[in-house]
Amino acid sequence: MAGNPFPLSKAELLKAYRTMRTIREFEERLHVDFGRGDIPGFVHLYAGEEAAAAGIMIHLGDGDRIASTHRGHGHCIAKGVDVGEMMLEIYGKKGGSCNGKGGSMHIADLSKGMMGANGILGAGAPLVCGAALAAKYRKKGEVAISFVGDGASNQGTFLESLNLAAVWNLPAIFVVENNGYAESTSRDYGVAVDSYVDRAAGFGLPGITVDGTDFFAVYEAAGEIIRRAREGGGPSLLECKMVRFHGHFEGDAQTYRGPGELDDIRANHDCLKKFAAQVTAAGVISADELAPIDREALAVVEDAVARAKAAPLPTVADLTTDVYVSY
Amino acid sequence: MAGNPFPLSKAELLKAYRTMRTIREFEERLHVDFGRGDIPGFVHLYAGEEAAAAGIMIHLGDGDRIASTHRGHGHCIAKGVDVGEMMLEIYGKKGGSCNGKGGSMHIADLSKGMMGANGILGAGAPLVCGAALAAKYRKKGEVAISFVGDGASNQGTFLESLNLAAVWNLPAIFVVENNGYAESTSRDYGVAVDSYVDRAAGFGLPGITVDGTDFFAVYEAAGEIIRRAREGGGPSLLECKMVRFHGHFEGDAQTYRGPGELDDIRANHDCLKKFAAQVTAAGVISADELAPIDREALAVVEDAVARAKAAPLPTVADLTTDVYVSY
Amino acid sequence: MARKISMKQAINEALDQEMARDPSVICMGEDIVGGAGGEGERDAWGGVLGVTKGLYAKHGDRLMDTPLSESAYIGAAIGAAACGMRPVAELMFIDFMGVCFDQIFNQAAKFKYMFGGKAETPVVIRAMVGAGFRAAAQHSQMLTPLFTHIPGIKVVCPSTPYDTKGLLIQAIRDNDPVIFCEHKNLYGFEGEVPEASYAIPFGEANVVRDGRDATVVAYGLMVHRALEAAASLAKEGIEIEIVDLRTLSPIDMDTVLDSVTKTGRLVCVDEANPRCSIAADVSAQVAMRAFGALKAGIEMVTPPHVPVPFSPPLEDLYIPSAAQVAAAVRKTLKGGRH
Amino acid sequence: MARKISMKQAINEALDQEMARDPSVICMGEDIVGGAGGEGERDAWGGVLGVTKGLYAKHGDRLMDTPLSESAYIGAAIGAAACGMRPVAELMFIDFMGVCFDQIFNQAAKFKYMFGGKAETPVVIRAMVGAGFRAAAQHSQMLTPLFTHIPGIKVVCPSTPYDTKGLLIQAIRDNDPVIFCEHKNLYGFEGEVPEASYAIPFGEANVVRDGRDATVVAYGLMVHRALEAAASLAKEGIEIEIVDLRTLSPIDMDTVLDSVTKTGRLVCVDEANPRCSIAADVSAQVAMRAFGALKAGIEMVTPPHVPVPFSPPLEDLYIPSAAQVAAAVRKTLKGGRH
Ligand SMILES: Cc1ncc(C[n+]2csc(CCOP(=O)(O)OP(=O)(O)O)c2C)c(N)n1
Ligand SMILES: Cc1ncc(C[n+]2csc(CCOP(=O)(O)OP(=O)(O)O)c2C)c(N)n1
Ligand SMILES: [Mg+2]
Ligand SMILES: [Mg+2]
Repeated sequence: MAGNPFPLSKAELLKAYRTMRTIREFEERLHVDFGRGDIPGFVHLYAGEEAAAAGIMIHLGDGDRIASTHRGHGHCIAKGVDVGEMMLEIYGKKGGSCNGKGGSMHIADLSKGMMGANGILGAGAPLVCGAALAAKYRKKGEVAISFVGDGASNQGTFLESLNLAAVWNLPAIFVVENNGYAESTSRDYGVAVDSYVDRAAGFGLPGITVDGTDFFAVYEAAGEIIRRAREGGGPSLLECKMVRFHGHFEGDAQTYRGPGELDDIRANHDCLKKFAAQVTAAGVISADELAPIDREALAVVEDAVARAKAAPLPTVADLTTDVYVSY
Repeated sequence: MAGNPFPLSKAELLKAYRTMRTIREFEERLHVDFGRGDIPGFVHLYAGEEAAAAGIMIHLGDGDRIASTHRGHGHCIAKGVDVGEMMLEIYGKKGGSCNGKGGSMHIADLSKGMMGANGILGAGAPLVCGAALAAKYRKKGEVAISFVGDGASNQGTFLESLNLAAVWNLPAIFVVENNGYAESTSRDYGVAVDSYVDRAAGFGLPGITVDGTDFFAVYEAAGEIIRRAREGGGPSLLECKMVRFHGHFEGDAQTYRGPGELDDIRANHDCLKKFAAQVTAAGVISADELAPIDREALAVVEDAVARAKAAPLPTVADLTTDVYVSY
Repeated sequence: MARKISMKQAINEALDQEMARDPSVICMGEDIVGGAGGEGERDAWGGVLGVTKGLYAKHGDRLMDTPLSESAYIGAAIGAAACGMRPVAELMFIDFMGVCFDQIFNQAAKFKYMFGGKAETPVVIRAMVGAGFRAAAQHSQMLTPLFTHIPGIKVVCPSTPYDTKGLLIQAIRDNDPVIFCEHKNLYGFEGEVPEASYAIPFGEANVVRDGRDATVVAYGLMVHRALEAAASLAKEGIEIEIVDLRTLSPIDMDTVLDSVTKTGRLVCVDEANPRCSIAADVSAQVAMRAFGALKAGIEMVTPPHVPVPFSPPLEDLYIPSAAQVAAAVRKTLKGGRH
Repeated sequence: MARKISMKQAINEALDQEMARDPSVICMGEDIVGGAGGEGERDAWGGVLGVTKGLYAKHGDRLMDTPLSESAYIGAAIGAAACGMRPVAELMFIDFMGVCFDQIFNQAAKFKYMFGGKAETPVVIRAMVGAGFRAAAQHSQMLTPLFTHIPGIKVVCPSTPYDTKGLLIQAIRDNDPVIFCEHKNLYGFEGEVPEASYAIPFGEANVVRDGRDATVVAYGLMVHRALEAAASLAKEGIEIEIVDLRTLSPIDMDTVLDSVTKTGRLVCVDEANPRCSIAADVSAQVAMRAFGALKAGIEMVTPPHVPVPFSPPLEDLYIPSAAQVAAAVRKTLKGGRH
């Protein structure tokens, strides 16, 4: 394909864009619906961070496992979890990914290799060591990836996991999604080193930092370390520097942000805008080819919301099932 | 004092030697008495590691706090805990440091700044952050020191504490006592990096590795980082490479050691022999001046054992006291 | 009538007054101030639900935001307590205890005993408990039984703003480690609270309603469910006595036993899961110590033995209701010795 | 007569047979092989008390030594279980649960429910429980109530080598997370154990002694104390029925209730601290569900509500004795309805 300077085919590029756009529409819609009082509970939006999920997950198949965070919608969508079931779940409805029992913070789909969003910071890292260990026994070249925020990177569970993965030489990858904040606290208050690469080095892991709002930067770095892990080369850490468009959770007034910060990140650090600019500037994809994807993503989300609103709620019979496999 | 090439006065040198020799006699005696069946429970001996405790604690006063490990006798003695009370405690007797309720793994004396041996690996590190925080509020230039083994350095509690101390710029020092083993497992299996200095760097702490069997190397490195901490310069990590003369605990057959290893460490890495050789070679202290200290240390320990054996056991009235300050 | 404030304000006021009174009181926790290291507002959050908001302006750096490392900072609070401070550490949600439990149950709780009585650890750990927030299985648990099982810690769970202020002040002044459980669904609940400082002693249950027919023991949010049940039962001519435990460890069994001796019937209400719960604990102690007074089988009202579900109708079914309490009372009234 | 082996050997044999039978069974833990990375013997330890010794020679790298990071490796066992393996992770002493409890109670225990039934987590966590080793407050606890309180995990605590083998095999084959509690003071206890593989279903208590006068419920080491008490009581003409719970979650209340219905008297013996204990749990359930059958107040025999002391005479006083069990039985026999 002469004239395509990117390491992906046009079809792959369009797929990546669709993933990111679907996440964006999903999250922006939740923002609106939460504001309206339609959605119960705590909701943490991934908007602004889409390039990381998309740039990493594009390398994975269903046999590769990921463990996500409280801010998990983007990871789910990029890993192939059904958007309709996710929306049902967030609305607490029957037929949701977790049949309404989990909600936003616990969406999982093991058949897609998605081991769950998680309400406990850092908790996914040990689980991913286990998934990677299972992969090692299965010998099919599968990998497992743990996502963690900049703040959660200070959890002992996460830190222990870096060492365990190194000691056992696991096909495990630790992605630090550094969006600059842990709740209202600046990343620079909570972590005393500038770079997560240094932290990884302290455990014997190679690490790399990329601009997490640049899909291609993420794509390349992730591709390299995933390939290494598949080939038995062991674990790595990938730091994605990124921005979060919304508050920590819905309802957060965000007064801790600097003046003009939100305008700036929306204007200058929007990964979707960046991607569109890159592919159109290179002449590989035209704006006209992106527009229908935008419309389709919106339609998918609107359809999901409509179905979620219409769906039945779980009933008393659901309350006591699913605690054990056998009683 | 012309002709003394050491950074300590002759009196200080003799004191350091006495500390180390007392620890050695204490531990070797426990080894014998445990073998005889006189001592209940788990006993982890510090013999071979004395230079670290002595070289660090000589810089501290009662207002400086330490938190120790399961292998805590040496730290206690060097921090000034009464040897007689320690022995009573290890024998489970009334009048022991903990009135018989704690035993070898829990000897504490807060009046001496000794916050306790600890049966939980890594647990002392958060406590020391708190002691250092208290020191910071008190503004008297006190420091707090956490000891941790090479194996326990993989505990999340310890790792989190490195970050917390850095973030809060605490007068806290983390001493990794690297004796090459965690139980029967080699240090190189459990930790994937060669140096703890790298691990410290990953959290933003300066670190330094010394030969922990060389009293003077420990003394100097510890002095430097303790001074820095007292002056508000923040936390550091000190790795002491050392050897353990006995098994992990008493009763360990040590088949995991390489051939000739034990002979070698006793012959060539005995910190007491090294110290004696250094001070006598320099002509600062003669062998004749050390001998009485040896005899006195032995006498102190023998006296402690005799008193411990003769002392009364706790009684039923002691069982239910000391749970709460107020009921 | 005295001033009415919310439970949230009562907590804020207790902290404020104790910090003003005693310079050794310090607070720490994740975003308890908020905005640390950033370019925007400091005190941007005052805790995830704004409970500590405003304290930073008055007490400055004696409130410390922490990295997201519960073991390290809860442990630091404990260590500082053992060195003469009176730290109040916030664990945010009690559900997070699993990442730092060792510091609480093997360190703080055991120092005094393990060290032969020679240590004091006056630390308070504040944490939100309870369901009803649509926050699902990892942010909605009670977990009070886990702490109550451990000797050496004290466990408090107030039901009103008045008790909250007085018990929190006592917790701070108390020389033992205290787990202070704040029901998130009571934060907005208002009640009369004196402005002056006061402490409510631990181990004194509160008879919040007198009645002759049956004793209902509860704590936290469940006290309110019991009161609702009482209102509807009264219409049927049934008068229940409600004992609000207030502190679970120490527990005031005397008040419970006195009440059961009077009424002869016992219903224990607990928002914790049933197995090895506070409800079971109280029931067992009564079955042992006041068996002769019992006229009928004891009833326990708890959630089912399942995690907390997310979906609102399921969560509402999960939490014991006034109707369930009333039904249990009616059942024990029908029961009797054969 | 069948072959006699120790409880330690029974565990080793169960692991060996299951590893041979099912390639997805793997074992991990600190020094469960021993000698890793060193120049001496591999399989140098086989666990801190030699329980897994010899398995490495047969199953090689399916037994993995771990760094001293319980959160990471217990969590890894759980994660691997969610991905199709059947890991058996050793926590060494149950007292260490505080550094890794989140992975057990918020992850493993809740996956199935939180994920709407779509997950299975067939992990076994083996841990030593109990006092008597002169190992003091942080190495001697029971802590069974903490796990039993949590829905979603199963809790097992056998009293004999026979039960140990059968229950461990069941634990490994079971598709739910299991905490398998091994009483360190029973490791040397010998009993008849068939060489062939067998599984004992969960939730089936064992009536280890028939009796008409009172029901004694116990588990683990306490079963032996109850048996001792039975022998001395028999001399007085008192015949107690002893129910060995074997699994605490699920719990076989039917067997307990049947026995109490027959005897009319209940003594619950528990080596855990009393508050919110297994003893309290069983007592409460009986007081609720079989009140009419009770002829006298329930008795509980537990340690005092204190940490485990080090000094041998204190520790011996701490652990419930056969004499205390016998005294409790006599007391409930004297009691009666007024
Ligand atoms: C163990 C634990 N501690 C605290 C919390 C509360 N909490 C939820 S999200 C969050 C901030 C996380 O920040 P970061 O890891 O940077 O992720 P981000 O929200 O920025 O994506 C906190 C403190 C939790 N869920 N779990
Ligand atoms: C949390 C926890 N895990 C495991 C243990 C069991 N244990 C006691 S000492 C020890 C080895 C410690 O090795 P290291 O830290 O190197 O110290 P050393 O014994 O060599 O001084 C282990 C695994 C424990 N006490 N606490
Ligand atoms: Mg963040
Ligand atoms: Mg070591």
